[in-house]
Amino acid sequence: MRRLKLEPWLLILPVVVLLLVGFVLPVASVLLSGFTTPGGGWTIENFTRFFESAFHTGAAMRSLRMALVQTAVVLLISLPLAYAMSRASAKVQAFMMIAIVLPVMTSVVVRSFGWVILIGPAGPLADIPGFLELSKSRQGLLGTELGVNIAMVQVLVPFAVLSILGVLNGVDRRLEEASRTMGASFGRTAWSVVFPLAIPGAIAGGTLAFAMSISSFITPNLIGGAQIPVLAAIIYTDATTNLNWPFAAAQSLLMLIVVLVTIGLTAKLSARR
Amino acid sequence: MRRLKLEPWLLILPVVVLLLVGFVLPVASVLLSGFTTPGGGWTIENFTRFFESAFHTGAAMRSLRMALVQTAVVLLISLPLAYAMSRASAKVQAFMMIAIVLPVMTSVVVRSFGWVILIGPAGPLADIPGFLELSKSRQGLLGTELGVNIAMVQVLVPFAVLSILGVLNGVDRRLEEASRTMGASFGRTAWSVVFPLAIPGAIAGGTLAFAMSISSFITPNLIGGAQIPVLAAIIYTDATTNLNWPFAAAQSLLMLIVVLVTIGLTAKLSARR
Amino acid sequence: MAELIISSVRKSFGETEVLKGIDISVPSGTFVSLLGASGCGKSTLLRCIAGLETTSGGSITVGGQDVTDLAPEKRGLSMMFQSYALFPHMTVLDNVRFPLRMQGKRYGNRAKQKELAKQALDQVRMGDFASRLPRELSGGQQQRVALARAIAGEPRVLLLDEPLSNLDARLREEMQVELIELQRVLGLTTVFVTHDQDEAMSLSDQVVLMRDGVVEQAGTPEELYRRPRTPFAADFLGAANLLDVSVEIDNSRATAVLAGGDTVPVRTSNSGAATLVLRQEKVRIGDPLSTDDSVVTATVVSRVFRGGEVQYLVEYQGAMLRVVANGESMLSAGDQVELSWSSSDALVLS
Amino acid sequence: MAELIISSVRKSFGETEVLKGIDISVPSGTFVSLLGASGCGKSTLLRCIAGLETTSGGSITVGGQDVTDLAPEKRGLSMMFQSYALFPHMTVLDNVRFPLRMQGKRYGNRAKQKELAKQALDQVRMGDFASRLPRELSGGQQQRVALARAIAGEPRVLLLDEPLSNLDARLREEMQVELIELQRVLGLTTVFVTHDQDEAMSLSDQVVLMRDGVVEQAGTPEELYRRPRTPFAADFLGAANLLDVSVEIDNSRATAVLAGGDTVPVRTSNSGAATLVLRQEKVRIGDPLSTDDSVVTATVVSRVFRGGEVQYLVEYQGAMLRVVANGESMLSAGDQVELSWSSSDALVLS
Repeated sequence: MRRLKLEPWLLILPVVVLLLVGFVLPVASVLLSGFTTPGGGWTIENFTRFFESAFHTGAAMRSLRMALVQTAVVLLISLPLAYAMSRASAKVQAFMMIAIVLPVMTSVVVRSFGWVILIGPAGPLADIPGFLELSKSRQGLLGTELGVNIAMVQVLVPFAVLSILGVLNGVDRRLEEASRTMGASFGRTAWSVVFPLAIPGAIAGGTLAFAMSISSFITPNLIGGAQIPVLAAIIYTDATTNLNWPFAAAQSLLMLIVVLVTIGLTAKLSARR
Repeated sequence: MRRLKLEPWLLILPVVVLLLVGFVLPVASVLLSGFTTPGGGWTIENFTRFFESAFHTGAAMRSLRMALVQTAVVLLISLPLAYAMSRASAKVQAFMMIAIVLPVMTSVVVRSFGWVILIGPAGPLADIPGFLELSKSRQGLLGTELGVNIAMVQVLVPFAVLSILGVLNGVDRRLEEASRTMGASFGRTAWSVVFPLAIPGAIAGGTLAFAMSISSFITPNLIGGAQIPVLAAIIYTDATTNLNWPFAAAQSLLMLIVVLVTIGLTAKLSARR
Repeated sequence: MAELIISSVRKSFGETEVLKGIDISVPSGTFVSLLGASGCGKSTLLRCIAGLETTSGGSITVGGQDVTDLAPEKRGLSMMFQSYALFPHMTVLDNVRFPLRMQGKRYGNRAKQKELAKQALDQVRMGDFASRLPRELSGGQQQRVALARAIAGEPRVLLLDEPLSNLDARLREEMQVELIELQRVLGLTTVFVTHDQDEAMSLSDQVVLMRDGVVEQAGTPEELYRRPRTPFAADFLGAANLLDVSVEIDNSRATAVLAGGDTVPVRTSNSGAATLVLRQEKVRIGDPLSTDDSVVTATVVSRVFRGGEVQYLVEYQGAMLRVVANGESMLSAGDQVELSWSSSDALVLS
Repeated sequence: MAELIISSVRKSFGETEVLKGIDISVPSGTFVSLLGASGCGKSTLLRCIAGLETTSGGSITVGGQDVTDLAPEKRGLSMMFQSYALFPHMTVLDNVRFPLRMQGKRYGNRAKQKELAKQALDQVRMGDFASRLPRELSGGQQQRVALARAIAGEPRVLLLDEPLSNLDARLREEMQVELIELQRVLGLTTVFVTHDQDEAMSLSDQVVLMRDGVVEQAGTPEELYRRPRTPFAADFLGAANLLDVSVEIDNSRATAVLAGGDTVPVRTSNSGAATLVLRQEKVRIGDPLSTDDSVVTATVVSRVFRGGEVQYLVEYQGAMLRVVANGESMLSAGDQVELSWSSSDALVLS
């Protein structure tokens, strides 16, 4: 009904206006400052400098690669986890939610140093790199992309689970039962019936995870250190330590474009299905 | 059916074990290190030092107060926003989601400096403090709790909306229609029927917002600066700059306890309803 | 005076016109059914009356007041939904008190409202369940509570959207009786939407038969059943057999020529192509009772036992006819039977 | 040999025992209905057969193979749900191809599977809709697709959980005919769950009447209707009037004493307290046809027009009885009427 559909909007119109106008405009002006010289004139020098610096483009590619890997792993973990939760009782579901959200609630410092213990030279996972031949040194996974990815996945999983769970809670259980009676095992049912129906939630959760991953720099810094410079950390340093505002803004704009393009591609792909 | 209920767990048991054992243990050991001296002995000195320092307890109280205020405002904004979104078409809902998630996707630096422009001395909101008599200086809202709260709310709203939306999408629209035909206006229907049913989502979203707020320190640092020291920032400095690990761990443990107690109280309150 | 007047009401969703100009007048205190197949627009019309859909044209008047553009809460109606739509977070009593609470001072303070809500619950024999939550009730009990809630606010018109269709056959019959008693006792003007012609006929003072967004025919159940104006109405109101015939009029005596060349006397004044309507219960199997009866020969196709009666599908010249016999009849497929009916029971629609 | 044998099956949910030892044997190719009110355990039993619920005791055998502890996908059955449970992300053809795909090599390659799925769709006259998505279909069409999907995998037993209850009355009757034809043509062993006694009687070879987790009575529709063993069965299988009587036997002639002191002849060999069962269609209003008939006097309470017939509620000595008359009958509340029935139509259950 048209009338009932419009009414909620009247209620929140001020909020939406505040959010969009009050936020988009200043962010846009900050981003635009990427095209200015420290003196105030217009230039594209900040962008040429970025593309000419192997350090910067290397960090950008690394950030992109890590964000993609993390998002893929997050979805691989979150889909079955959310599926199991959606089929549990409300009580178990709440308990599980707390269990996976709890890590996010601890200080990033504690969380990261938990991982330092686990994957550091004396930790139980220290031999993985030798075994995998990813690193010749005896420092465990500290200072490796794999180490950062493991720590980041844990931070991102709760958000993806939340998003997928919302969709799966609404999927009719009888679809699974129908599939089972027609000769599909549990695994094939999950693969052919449940996961395809969870795609909208996986897209939303995956997008969120990707965006959060690419803009994170505390965890990469604490686990990866100077060996794994990521773009978000470089932007932060440029803005707060080097006080080179236009350059930081230019890099942020590039990062935002990458995120938007990724979202656009995902949306296109999922719409074609 | 028991069999169908158990099967998903077999699928994700390795993941759950990995998440819990592989994570909880090291975090616990990090937190336990709060009870150690730099030399390695057991002590409660880190805790007594914390409670004797007015700077530390003051920052902790400020962090707690700001997290509570932010969570309350986030819920006030997210409930009607999620309600409007849940009643929009799938297309509009997706568009709105992108609009409110987009800020989270930009670099924290850009986002924060967008706010610096908006609420700084020359910004359109600069007069609010004078008007509200919150600050006598002419620096706008920079360096004020209000400024930090405004910037943080924007970061937290998407997560609360995501959580509430999941619940509201499952609420039968006929409940609202029934309410309307029985003499309840739009507003009273929202208040008496829709929002009470959204409470589980609001609790989950509020808890997430509270935990994320209390452990954030980048935005508070960029907007609030040295005038608004928050506990999470102090922990970070103690661990990374002062390299006083045990003290950072002790403070993290206290912060986690506050979060857990808050969650516990909320769960109790909501169960009593 | 009519309590509810629907005048030229139209409704389109995008390009699709769902209601194409509906006129209905519901006298005060009567029980009117909107009957039709799914997609005929009956539910949309009910939602337009309730104010849950805006109309695309026409007007709706309740008790002399034009409510066409009023918000639903200002119309003084109440609606009961197929899914009951009980508020899951409120007790049964609070559900029933809801309309009283929303109408504020009119129903006094909290205690007074609770008393009135309790009375409404007692009327549907659910007084003992006041402090339960809806999910703790069976389907039939939830249905009663929804009814109590719908009548508690003393609505000017009670709107019912297939409220019985989720109940099983026996419970449904029980609730039909209770519903109609309550409606009579309270003198409620009621609009009832259903797709079940049996339910519509047994409950209603007036039946409005809808088809593709227009009113096909309106009248008392007897009128619609005995004098349907179209083959559609004849077929919808009860299992009718429709035969294409050609009517010849000779000396004011009308004769219908059937597909097989059989001729049977009929009562009509129009000649030419027409539809002969034979209700299944008016067709006898076996010898005719009277020599004036029309008689044709047909072949049994299938037999279905329905307890009190046996229903046969028989073939007459390529047309499938349904006829009933008593429960002991044991004809089987392939048997030749004589069908007979009184010419006064055969209706001709041209 | 029986295709499906259910032997002493029990099922408890926590403390609640839903199935209390069920024994049913379904011969190959027959259509069996599980009939009962909601909560009687009929759906739980169907889910136990499908393997969607584990049993708490007893065994289930399909085609000689004990499947009690097999996972649902290994039982070679298929089930059709009340909500149809079509996969919303697959086309109609892919939905129907799903069981073939899951059973792998047995049905050849992709092209062969598509051909077989197309054939199943053609059997339910939905071949033209193969490339649509389920949400683009009407309820009746979705129902046909669900049926095609259920039969495509050549199940050893077809399980149907109230598949027709979401359809409106006319569509439902149509689908009943199609369902039964398909079942006969394919010779499918079928178990059908319903709460509608009319549907159970008209479709089934065998009806299993369930009550509170036990089998109340099982047999052909005619057996259950004509020779119910309990008042519950008599009442459930068709609108029966139940009267408490006291039977006296004198010289091998049995007489039932009714509440008002009236005595009527009955056929039984047990004396003492009993229940007299009178089907509503066996009771005549007005003069008895034969002098041997039992006659009592009752008062009309209400009249409901049902098209082909009029149903009266009449009071006899405090008991409410339902009787039917033809559609022209115009008695009104308060009228005194004589009810009569043949003693051979009165059943006595003690």
